[in-house]
Amino acid sequence: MTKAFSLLISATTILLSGCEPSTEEVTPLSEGIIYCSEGNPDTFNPQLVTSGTTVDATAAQLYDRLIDYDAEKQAFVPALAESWEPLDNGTRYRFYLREGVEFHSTDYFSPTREFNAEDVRFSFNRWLDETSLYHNVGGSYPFFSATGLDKLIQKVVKVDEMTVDIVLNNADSSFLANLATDFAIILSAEYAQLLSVKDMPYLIDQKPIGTGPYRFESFRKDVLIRYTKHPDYWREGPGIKQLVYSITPNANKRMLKLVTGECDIIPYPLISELQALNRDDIIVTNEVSPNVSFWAFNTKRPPFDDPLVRQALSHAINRQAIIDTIYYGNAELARSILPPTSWAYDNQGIQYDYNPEKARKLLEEAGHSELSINIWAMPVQRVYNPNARRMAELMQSDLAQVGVNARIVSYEWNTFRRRLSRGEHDTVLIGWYADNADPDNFFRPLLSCAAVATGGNRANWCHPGFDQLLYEAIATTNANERKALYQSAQHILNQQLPLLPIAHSRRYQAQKKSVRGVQLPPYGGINFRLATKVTTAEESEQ
Amino acid sequence: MPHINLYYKDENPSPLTLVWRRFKERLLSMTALYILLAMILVVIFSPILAPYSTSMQFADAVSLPPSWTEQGNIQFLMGTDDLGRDMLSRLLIGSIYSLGLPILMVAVSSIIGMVIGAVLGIDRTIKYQTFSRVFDTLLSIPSFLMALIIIAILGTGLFNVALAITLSLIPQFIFVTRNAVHQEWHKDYVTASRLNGCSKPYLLYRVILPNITPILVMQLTVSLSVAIMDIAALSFLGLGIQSPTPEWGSMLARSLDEVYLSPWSMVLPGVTLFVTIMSINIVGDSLRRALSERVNS
Amino acid sequence: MIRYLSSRLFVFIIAFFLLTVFTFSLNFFFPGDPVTNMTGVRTFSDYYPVISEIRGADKNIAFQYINYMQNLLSGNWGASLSSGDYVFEHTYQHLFASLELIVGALVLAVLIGVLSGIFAATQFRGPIDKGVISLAMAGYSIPVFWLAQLLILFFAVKLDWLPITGQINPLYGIAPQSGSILIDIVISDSDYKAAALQDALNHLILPVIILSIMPMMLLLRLMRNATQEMLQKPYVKAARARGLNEFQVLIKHAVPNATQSVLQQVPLIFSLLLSNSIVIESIFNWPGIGNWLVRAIFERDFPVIQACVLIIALTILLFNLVVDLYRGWRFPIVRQE
Amino acid sequence: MQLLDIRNLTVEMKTPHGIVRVLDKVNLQLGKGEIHSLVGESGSGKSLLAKAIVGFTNPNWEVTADRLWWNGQDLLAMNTKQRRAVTGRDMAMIFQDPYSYLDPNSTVEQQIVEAIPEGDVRGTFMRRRVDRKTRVKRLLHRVGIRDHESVIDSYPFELSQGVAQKVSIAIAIAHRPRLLIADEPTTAMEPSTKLQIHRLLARLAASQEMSVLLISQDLTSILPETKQLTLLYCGQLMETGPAEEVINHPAHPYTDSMLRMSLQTQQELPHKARLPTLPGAIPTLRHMPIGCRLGPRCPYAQKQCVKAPLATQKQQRVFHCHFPLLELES
Repeated sequence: MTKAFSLLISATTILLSGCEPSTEEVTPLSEGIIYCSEGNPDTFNPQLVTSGTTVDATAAQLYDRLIDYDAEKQAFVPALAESWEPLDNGTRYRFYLREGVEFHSTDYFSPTREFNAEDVRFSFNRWLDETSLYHNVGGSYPFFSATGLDKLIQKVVKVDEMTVDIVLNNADSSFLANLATDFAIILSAEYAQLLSVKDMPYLIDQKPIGTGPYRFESFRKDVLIRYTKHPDYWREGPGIKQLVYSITPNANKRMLKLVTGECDIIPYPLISELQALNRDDIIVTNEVSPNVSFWAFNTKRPPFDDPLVRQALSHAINRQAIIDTIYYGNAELARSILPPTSWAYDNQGIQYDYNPEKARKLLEEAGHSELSINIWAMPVQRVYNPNARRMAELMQSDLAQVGVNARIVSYEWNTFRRRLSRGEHDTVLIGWYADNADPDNFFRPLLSCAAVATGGNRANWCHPGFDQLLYEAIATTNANERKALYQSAQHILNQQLPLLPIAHSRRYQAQKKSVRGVQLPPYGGINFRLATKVTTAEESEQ
Repeated sequence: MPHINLYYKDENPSPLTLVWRRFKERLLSMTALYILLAMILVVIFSPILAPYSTSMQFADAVSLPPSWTEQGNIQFLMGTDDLGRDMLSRLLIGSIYSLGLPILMVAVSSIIGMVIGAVLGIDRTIKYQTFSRVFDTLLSIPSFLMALIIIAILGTGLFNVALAITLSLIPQFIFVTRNAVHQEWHKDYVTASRLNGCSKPYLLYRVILPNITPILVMQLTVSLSVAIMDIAALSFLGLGIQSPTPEWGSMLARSLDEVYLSPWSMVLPGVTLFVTIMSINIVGDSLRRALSERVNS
Repeated sequence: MIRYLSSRLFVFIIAFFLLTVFTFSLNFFFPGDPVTNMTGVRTFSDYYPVISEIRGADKNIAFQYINYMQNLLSGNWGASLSSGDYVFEHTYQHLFASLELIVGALVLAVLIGVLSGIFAATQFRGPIDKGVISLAMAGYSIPVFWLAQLLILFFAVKLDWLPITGQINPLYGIAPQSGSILIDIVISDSDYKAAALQDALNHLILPVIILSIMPMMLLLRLMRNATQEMLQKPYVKAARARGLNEFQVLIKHAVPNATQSVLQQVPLIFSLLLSNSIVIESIFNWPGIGNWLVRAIFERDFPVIQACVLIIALTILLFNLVVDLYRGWRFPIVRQE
Repeated sequence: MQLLDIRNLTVEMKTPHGIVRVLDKVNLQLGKGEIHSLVGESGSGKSLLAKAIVGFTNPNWEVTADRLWWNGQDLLAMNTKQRRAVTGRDMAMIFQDPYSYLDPNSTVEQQIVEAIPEGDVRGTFMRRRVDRKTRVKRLLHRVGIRDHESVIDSYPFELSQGVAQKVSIAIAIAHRPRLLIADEPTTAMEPSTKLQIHRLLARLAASQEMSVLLISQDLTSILPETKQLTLLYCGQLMETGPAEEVINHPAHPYTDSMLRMSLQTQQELPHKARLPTLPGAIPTLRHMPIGCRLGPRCPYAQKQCVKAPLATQKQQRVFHCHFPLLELES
């Protein structure tokens, strides 16, 4: 009894002594950055997904691409390919690869050779060649099928150890832009071979090997991902030793953790809250970002197969109120699916302004004076939509005014997307974030007939005329011609209205002042390649 | 003419009356009881009392503080939330889900549980001791966990949550009723009635029931506070009643995103929940106390 | 004692049997395919026919149950539907993480709750007693998730004393082995053990305190009522009349007897603690069983839900057994009942 | 000098229905080493009297007395601590239900050891333990438990009622009190056990020079060795005096009725004969008659009885009655 008692006492003293704040800076804390990400990655291979969370967590950190896109210069810059040239009227591209690029050396794989043409061939063939060994490992490649890249590329040819040719079926103006996206990453062919020998090919997406600035250390679902610095990185690497993704789905908690210093940097902050807090050790940055949030109608389901109904519902929504309350004014009302910054932008069509009277009239015209629908609201925050659930609540009361009874549906994110792909929804609040600067990126992955099959087309809308326009637009490299084609595409959209664009938001990120060098490329996730952390002492000097 | 009591006549109040007399003596318990009764009135009349509809959004009054603060507006007594909805109306209507629904759930589960418990209590065919021990042990699996399992089976939503909590409360009622009946059954006065040839239903309703009513009433209060807590906790976790339904727990959960912008939207539902549970607990505790005093005296 | 022990073990085994029957039947209640729910092998998988054959999906229920039990006891709890990991391997890490919180909270609750309960009993109906009891009533009634949020805002955000979520600052790089962070730090080869330990303790404080409040207040009230009741007992009065002072009377007679009666309620308190831990772990992102369960419900990951239910219930059953055995050993009168 | 000297002890109880006087000006004297029997039916306040003596009171009792002297010291003038010290040293009490007066969760040994004064135990640290144990054994022997091995480690609930009562006597006499108050120690016991306990008490009184105040419900269960006898009814003293005289020549109608009752239980009653009880029933606490509380039931009661009778002393005997049965010598 007394023994137990003394144990209790010592336990409490230990507990209490824990209260004292530590005074000295501990090294692992100053040599690492914690990024509080909003969710678990589905996989560690961005080829397999379109989800922003997975891309943020993997693409720029673990892997490199053949070429990168520099948003400032608005040009493609070399990465793993030192240079490239189009041949045969743009149906063949030759890439000269960089020498001396090391793959990650980890406790589960030690590379014996440097990066070469074999790796490029393997990486492309994985999603391109249905007969390749790894094609069926991990399932589908939604980005490549939605953009048609898998149909565009005929084959990847190894010219010599350090030269690769990519042969296209036809010339495509968006080809290079797609190559520069976060999805076209380079894997290690040697590692893949090793795994197939071990008969564990699936590990390639779970324990990744790449050439990127960080290498994979560990992953605990719902807790964290740990990366360490790649010591032999081929270009300037990070100034930190460790990068941790602390998985925090709750936006409010993310913000509080930033305040308490448990996060160094967070995505999708609650801007208004941070402003209310007014802390001088936290910086909120924002950038223009090519995105759109929209309300998609499942056109396969009646009554949403009737454009009249879709138009009526669109008139019922007070989008300006949404921008004021959900985005706190930090977004622009969307007039088209394309953001105004895009060169193909066009807003000459009909405007679906807030007009309950008209909405009711249109509904009666369509023969639906009483309507019961559901609104699926995604459970996560995205650049384009900081709070879909709340947006749904707003819309619910707007809809009630025109006699439409709306029910809000939400599931855990992965379940949500799975069921969405199956088309179980009536309408859904979701959005899109461009992967590259090409306007095509807003159309084909979202609204093409091909995207219906891959599940990217949330409206399940297949319009042959519209599809035709899209294919004509990518077949030509003439900018004016393309612009005209995209404008007519936007006109069709505006009339058919498979989805109602709501807002183009700015991209926000909040971080501690001590974190430097984190890049937010406009067409990609987050990039920690040059991230460093300055100590408090250094900070005060500046 | 005033009534004069000429004879010594010892009244013979029922056990419940005795407990009630003791209960009345304490100011605190009466206060709690009045609060509780007021809350129940609010549940019944909330549609009349609420000044606005719960989904009505005032675009020009978003995140308005309560009226007693400087920025407040008397139009919105308790302020508005981030979508410009009147807090007071939401709290009032919310009582239907956060208090009314639990009362209904407890009512249903108590009827079912008590009937089963009473039958088990007088049934002698099962080997009593072992059965009761095993039952005891299984009862210590928390009702919240049971509710979670049922939700995992049925999915979330108002009806499913109500069903889940109702089902999870039943075992407690069975247990308490059975034990109480069982204990009374062995007392001499029941034996005497049995020897007089009373039928089992008669025994149960006329002989045993009056004597175990206080215990059952106490269990009702305990279950009610558990039900309120469970439904709020489930909604808070996002597994219960979903917003925009103004259930207090879900209001609390959604308020977390604007704690700094509108702290009242977090404080008000919390305080309401707290006061409700507290008054139920005080009533329950006073009952327990009155009960033990009656037994002791 | 032997008889008592065997009877309690018997009860435990029966309860365990009923529990497994329950979790087994859950497979059929959950939406979807029972074999998938049991094993985590989806119906469109190549393995499904094989697994379904092994599990005897077409045989009778008794065979399936026995098969289920064999798998259960040999640690084959299926694979998670959402991550594909083997459930059993992750169960104990989550369990230990939970136990870390629960044991901490229990110790704190017992320490403070019992001592102040006894103290309140000695001041029966005095101002201190009334104050303590009102406080206990309030503490017992406060919704735990609300309290957690208030304390987070105050201690973590406003005062910046304590961290909010997780077990430790992840930059310390402590690899999870047992799941209990304190143990993991001790067995790790980190160069910063002391700092890591301190950081981990900092992370423990808030959830442990919040988790402990409700059981603490309950214990306080129970202990105060029981001690007070014992102080009225004839043998206590007799001891007083024999000239024992109030402290001796308390320590030698009132407290042990009060403990005996309070111990009866302890399983109830423990189950309350566990159900609160589900909420608290979710709030604090603590990688324990409760958090896992809630996520699994969101993700409809039935093998994991089942494992969590089984583990939580089993923990409670075991705890009950231990408390029962302790009572029987320390208080022989209990065996007489 | 009397060991215990009580004059006009009054105990008032606060009840929800007002203050009730449960002991009304009771006198009691007790000499060294004498056995004094206190007899009264239930509700007579006899246990209350005993509890008032040892200070075993509830907060809602009000105890007043002209004199409550123990060995020349005024117990009422002491504070709780002093009083507890005195009673703890000099007095002990045993009760009707031994189980409820023994801690159910301590062994017999622990409970007896606790009662042995520290000063009695000899030797250094380790030896003291042994010494304590031998003392426990000796005490058990003294109360007539020969089989101490099986008893010493038992818990109270494992003992039979007789043994439990013996244990509580052992606890009571562990510190060699000068007064042992036995509150109906044998009620509801088997006759043989009853006899054993009675003999034990008588022997202890004789051998230990210990006074015994034996409280019982009727005259049949008083000790033959009783020297003084006191009868209480409803909190009022009826009669007190040397046992033999009181029994042989009862002065009070109540004593007479009690005596006849006890005789009657030993003889066979004729068919359909009336029981020689007093008419009526014992009044409840709330409805105490004024004056002589026996009044409404007394066969000899007259008008005067609404006033409480004063004490009448005749030699060593004292009784409170307006119409005593005994011829009074003027």
